[in-house]
Amino acid sequence: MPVLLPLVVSSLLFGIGVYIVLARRHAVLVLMGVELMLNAVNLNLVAFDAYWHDVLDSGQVLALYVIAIAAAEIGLGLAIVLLVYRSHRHIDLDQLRELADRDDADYPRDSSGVAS
Amino acid sequence: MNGVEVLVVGLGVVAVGSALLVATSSHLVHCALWLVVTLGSLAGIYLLLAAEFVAWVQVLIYLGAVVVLLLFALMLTRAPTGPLDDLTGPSRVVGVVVGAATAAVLVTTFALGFGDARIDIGPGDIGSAGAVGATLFGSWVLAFEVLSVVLLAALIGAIVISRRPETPVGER
Amino acid sequence: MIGGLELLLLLPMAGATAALTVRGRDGVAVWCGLAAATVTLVVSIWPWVALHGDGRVFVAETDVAWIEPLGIRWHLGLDDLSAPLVVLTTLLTWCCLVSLLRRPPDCGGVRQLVALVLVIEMGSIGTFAALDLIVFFVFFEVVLIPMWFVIALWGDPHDVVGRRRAATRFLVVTVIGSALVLVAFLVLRADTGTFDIVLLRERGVATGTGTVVATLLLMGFGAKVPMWPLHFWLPDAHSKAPTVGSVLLAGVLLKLGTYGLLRFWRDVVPDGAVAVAPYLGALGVVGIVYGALACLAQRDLKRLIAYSSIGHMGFVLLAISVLTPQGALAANYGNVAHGVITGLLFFVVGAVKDRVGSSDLDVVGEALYARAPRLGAIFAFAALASLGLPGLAGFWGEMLALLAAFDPNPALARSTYLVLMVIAAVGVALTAVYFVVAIRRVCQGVADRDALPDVATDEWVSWTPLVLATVALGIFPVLMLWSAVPAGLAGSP
Amino acid sequence: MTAFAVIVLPIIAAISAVGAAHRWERAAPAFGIGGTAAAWAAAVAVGVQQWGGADPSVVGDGYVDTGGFPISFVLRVDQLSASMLVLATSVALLVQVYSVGYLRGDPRYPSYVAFVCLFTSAMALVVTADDLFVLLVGWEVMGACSYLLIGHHWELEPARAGAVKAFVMTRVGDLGLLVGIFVLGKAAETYRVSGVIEAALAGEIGTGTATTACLLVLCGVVGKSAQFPLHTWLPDAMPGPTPISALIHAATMVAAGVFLVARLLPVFVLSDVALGVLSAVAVVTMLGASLFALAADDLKRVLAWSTVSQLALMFGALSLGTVDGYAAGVLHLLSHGVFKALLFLAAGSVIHAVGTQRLSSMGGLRRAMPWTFATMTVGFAALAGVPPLVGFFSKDAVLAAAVDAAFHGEAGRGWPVLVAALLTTVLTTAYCVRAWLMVFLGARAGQVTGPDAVVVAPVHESPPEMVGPLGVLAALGVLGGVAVLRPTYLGLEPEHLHVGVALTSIVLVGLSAFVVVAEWSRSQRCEPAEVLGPFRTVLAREASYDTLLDHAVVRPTWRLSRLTAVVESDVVEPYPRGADTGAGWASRLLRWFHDGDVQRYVTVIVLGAVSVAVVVGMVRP
Repeated sequence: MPVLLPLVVSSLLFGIGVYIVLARRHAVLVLMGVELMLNAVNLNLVAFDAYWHDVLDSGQVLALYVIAIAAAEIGLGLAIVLLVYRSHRHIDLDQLRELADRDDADYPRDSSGVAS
Repeated sequence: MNGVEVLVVGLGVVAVGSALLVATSSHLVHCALWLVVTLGSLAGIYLLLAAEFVAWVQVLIYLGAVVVLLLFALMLTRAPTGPLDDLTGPSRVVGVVVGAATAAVLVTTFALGFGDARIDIGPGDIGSAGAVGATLFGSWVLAFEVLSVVLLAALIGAIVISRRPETPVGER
Repeated sequence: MIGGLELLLLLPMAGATAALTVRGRDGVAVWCGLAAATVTLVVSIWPWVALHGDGRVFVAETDVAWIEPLGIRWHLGLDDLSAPLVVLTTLLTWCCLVSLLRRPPDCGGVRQLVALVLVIEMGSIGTFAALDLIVFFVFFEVVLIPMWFVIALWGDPHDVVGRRRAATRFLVVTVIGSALVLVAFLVLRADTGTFDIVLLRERGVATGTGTVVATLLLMGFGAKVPMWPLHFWLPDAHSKAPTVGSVLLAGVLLKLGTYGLLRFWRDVVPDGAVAVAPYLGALGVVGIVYGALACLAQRDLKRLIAYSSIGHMGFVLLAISVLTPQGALAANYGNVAHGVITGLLFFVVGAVKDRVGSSDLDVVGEALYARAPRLGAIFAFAALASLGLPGLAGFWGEMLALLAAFDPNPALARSTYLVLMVIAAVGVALTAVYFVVAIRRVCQGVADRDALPDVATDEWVSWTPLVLATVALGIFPVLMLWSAVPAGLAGSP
Repeated sequence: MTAFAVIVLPIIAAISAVGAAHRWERAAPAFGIGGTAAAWAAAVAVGVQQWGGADPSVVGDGYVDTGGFPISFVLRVDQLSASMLVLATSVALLVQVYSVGYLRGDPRYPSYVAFVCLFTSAMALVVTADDLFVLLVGWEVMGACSYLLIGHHWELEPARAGAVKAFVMTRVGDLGLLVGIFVLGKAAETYRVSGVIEAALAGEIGTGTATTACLLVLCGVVGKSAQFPLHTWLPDAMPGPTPISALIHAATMVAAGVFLVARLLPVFVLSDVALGVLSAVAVVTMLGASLFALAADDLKRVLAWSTVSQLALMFGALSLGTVDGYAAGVLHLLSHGVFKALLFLAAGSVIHAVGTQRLSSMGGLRRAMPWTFATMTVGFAALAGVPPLVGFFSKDAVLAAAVDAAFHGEAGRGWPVLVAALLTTVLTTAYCVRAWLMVFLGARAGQVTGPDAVVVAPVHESPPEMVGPLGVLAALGVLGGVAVLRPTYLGLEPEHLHVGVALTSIVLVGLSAFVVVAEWSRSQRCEPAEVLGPFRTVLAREASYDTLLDHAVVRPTWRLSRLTAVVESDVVEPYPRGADTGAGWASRLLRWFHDGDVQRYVTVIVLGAVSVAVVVGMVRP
């Protein structure tokens, strides 16, 4: 079996995951995109494990770890999504702009006079 | 092209195709279900790549736990069940370009690096639960224990984050 | 093993820690700091004495591995170039702490101020003593942040915004300067494979690389000195800083720049410096004349002294740029003389500012001779010393600088330096003009305002060492020149 | 060691006077007189030794290496130095005594005493130093002391202005001297004065170098001795206390310039150009200053201009470049020291009594102040060159040297100096007689008129501590002729009276005096200078030279300084401000991207990663 076969599949999955993360507005969908990307990585790990015939099975073990961490991540992600939903009544990423760098007027004025 | 390869190609096509549906569907619940298909076909590919244990873990955790959690998330955020026309944001063109570019770069890199290398799977290579378990609790045990701590931390974190605050955040 | 220089670094740190942690009233903390500073002062004199009659280039040298993978060594040592500057640093710090004893800042925080002053002392001593480029750079940077705090937090109480701006401007300009210095160091390392100054001197640096390094150092240290036209941070920083800040800034921090330039141009890239030396000399001379003219138009005493510092540093830069042993000697003499005299001037002007609330000439008023005779007399004394009156310290610095410019390194165009010398001499005359005009405006005249409290005992204690040093260096230039030729200076081109 | 004591003793006295000021206010004069007297005794001891023909005594052998030629801390006293030492300390001692009366009750007496002592010490250093840099130290310390002393009455505007002017003008000249020392030192390969002179005598200094060095040294000399074109500070220094004027004019400050030229004459002789410039300066200054003295209405200003003119006479003699010229210049310096000290102290006595310096407000003081009258008459007569007073003989020597040079030697310098000296003789007599008449004769005291008339009460003779020094100096003025005629103590040939020259000068003095007296009578015993007509106004304004300097130098400097301030605030300051603003704008620009759209952040991150991968992939095939 050409090693390229699983690798191409994983690359395409990764690209689709990227697209989902970048373009979809719903936070849960974005989490799905992240899952796709993680799975793409897993596929790579497993494929290379098979390719190298690793005696320690490090590729597979690492894939297992990734799966475990993905589970943890999805739990945390869910918690955050719920928190956001509770405070905003929606989870539309386009409208979540708390991270924006606001104007000076919104901050308590820094008395140093350094800026501006 | 032998049978295994045909199967891999087929499963790959299914995985990519359903992933595309995840990316384009306008039903949130459909997206989650198409994701199940993708992850499932990936589990199939794992099997064909002689990673038996990983494949079952994939089925158990991903298909079982993760997707259920996602569905819970949709339910708890009162996601509408009908089609939504604004699920994709205004940056879809950029997203397509960047996603395609990423995939292209990866494919190119792999193609340049492993042009015609082949995977030979012998009979002794099957990653049975026993074999993987032996290395997991042998060579990799330290990482395993650390990972358990990570999971515990994530669990506590999730509880702390999702706990209802004394004063509702929305009324701040 | 702890050598003498490590002791010099540890003592101020111990003093700073004690000042911050000791229980009791604030006065106790200042006494702790003062005790540390006194011991440091006493200890710092011995390397200088040890240099006399000793043929070794560096005294109190320690050289142990520090960060081996990068080839960075903990290499310290003092020679005739750095030993006087270390004594200058410890002396000025001592004077500053004495002045804090009875006159803590109104806004409080005297413990922290004492600690910061001691940290500045430690960093300066480390910079002067470092014989490894990275050690030098680390100490060079250590000095900056405490000074930012001193200016921004204890500066002019009437202008909070202005003092923070001045402090930040000081910090930004000098940090940009030290970034260029760091680049120069890395270029040296890439070219020669060592960070060690002694090794660099032995191995030599190719002329092309040397020119690049010399130019980078010129710009980097030039911002610190400050060399015209990079001087714009200085008047603000001085006029907003508290008295101890001004004294240390003028007396010690400016010297870090001239010392660095002299140390590296003389010891590390003497050949590369030939190509850029005339530019340094020209900028120095422009600084002399420009500083003097700016002083004439000043309405604020602290700014006036700040601009006069630009002029005096111009002489030092001119002396450095001639690339001869004589020039190095003149530059070092000018460094020490300027530190002592300008330190005294800032103390006196700070005292005036404390008494009347401002250093603006209109607010200070006339006839200090009548309103506070001893204060007026000390101001006039310091001003005369600063304008280069023979018999006082300032004269030898300026005279030797002109003399050095009269006879530059054979590799340099002598005619250029003759022109520079003549312009610098014009600057000397202008310096005389602005100081006598300042004396006339401040000290003389009709006493139409209230008398001021005259010099108090604690002020005498903190100023007398500087007065004595000014006179002693003026009458016995041997003090600074004794180790001139036998040791380090003979090694330059 | 004795020479060393001359320098150190006054310094000790100065420190004690200031140190004891707050405890024993009355002690300052005692410290001043004591210290100066001790220095005087030491100077006389040195003098006796040297005049006896001993070898020059050398004290100290320390030196400082400057990387070039070393600076030596060596004092060397020869006959010339010893004579100058004795003159300077004598005048200083008399001034200290005199000041007790003149400045009685002055609150600033301690600092005054200290500065006078320091002044004396600095002059002693100048005349004894055997190293040019050490000489320069004394030279400039003198300048600073004169600055401080001229500004003694710092609450008065003219005193402040005069002090600043004196300091700045002399310092400008000193810079020339400094560079001149560099040149001399490089040429002779030593900074030792004796070494430089040896090198000059041995012909090791080229003409070009000598010219450069001498012209530069002349800058310093011209500034210190108030010669054209840096001559105006000396008259403007007159607001200082009068004893200080005596000290500055007679034996220290201005005399140092003449001393230096006399010392370095072997170098000057190497360069015709330098001597020519020196003689031109001397001629212009000689005539101009005596003309200004003729029209001045301020007694001290008359004396100040006369000092300028007499110094020029000495420079004229020195510029002849002959042994006779050297002897005449030095002798005139010494005799001038005596009679000019006398004149200033006597003028101080008059001013102390009358309360004004204006000639037009004086008159008829001869009865009220008989001692002052007698001694000042001796002083004026000596200045005018009336035999047998000391000034007559020394001026005779100058004239004779000029005649000798004009007819038998360097005519190019001899003739101008001779003609100018003769004209100066006439003018000197004229202003001396004029001042003498206006102060002591004419309307009587108590009828003083004019805007400054503050003294209505009858004038009294000054106290003995002021008259005493006058008597001493007058006696010296009368008897000093002997010393001028027998200058063996300077190692010179005895002078003999030059009959033709002496007769000519006597005739000129007599004629001039006669004309002035006649004019004085014609102007109702008021102002003989009226005969000058409109020319008098020009002279009284001193040829508007100060205005010229003001327009040519002072104002442009101020304008430049204001320009610098403008550059500082409008050109330099905008750099940091601009950097500040620029950074603000840049941050605002970047903030536009930073709008909270998390997905765009990720887009940029991924794009960046992809780009890096692509670039790296392309760079490393």
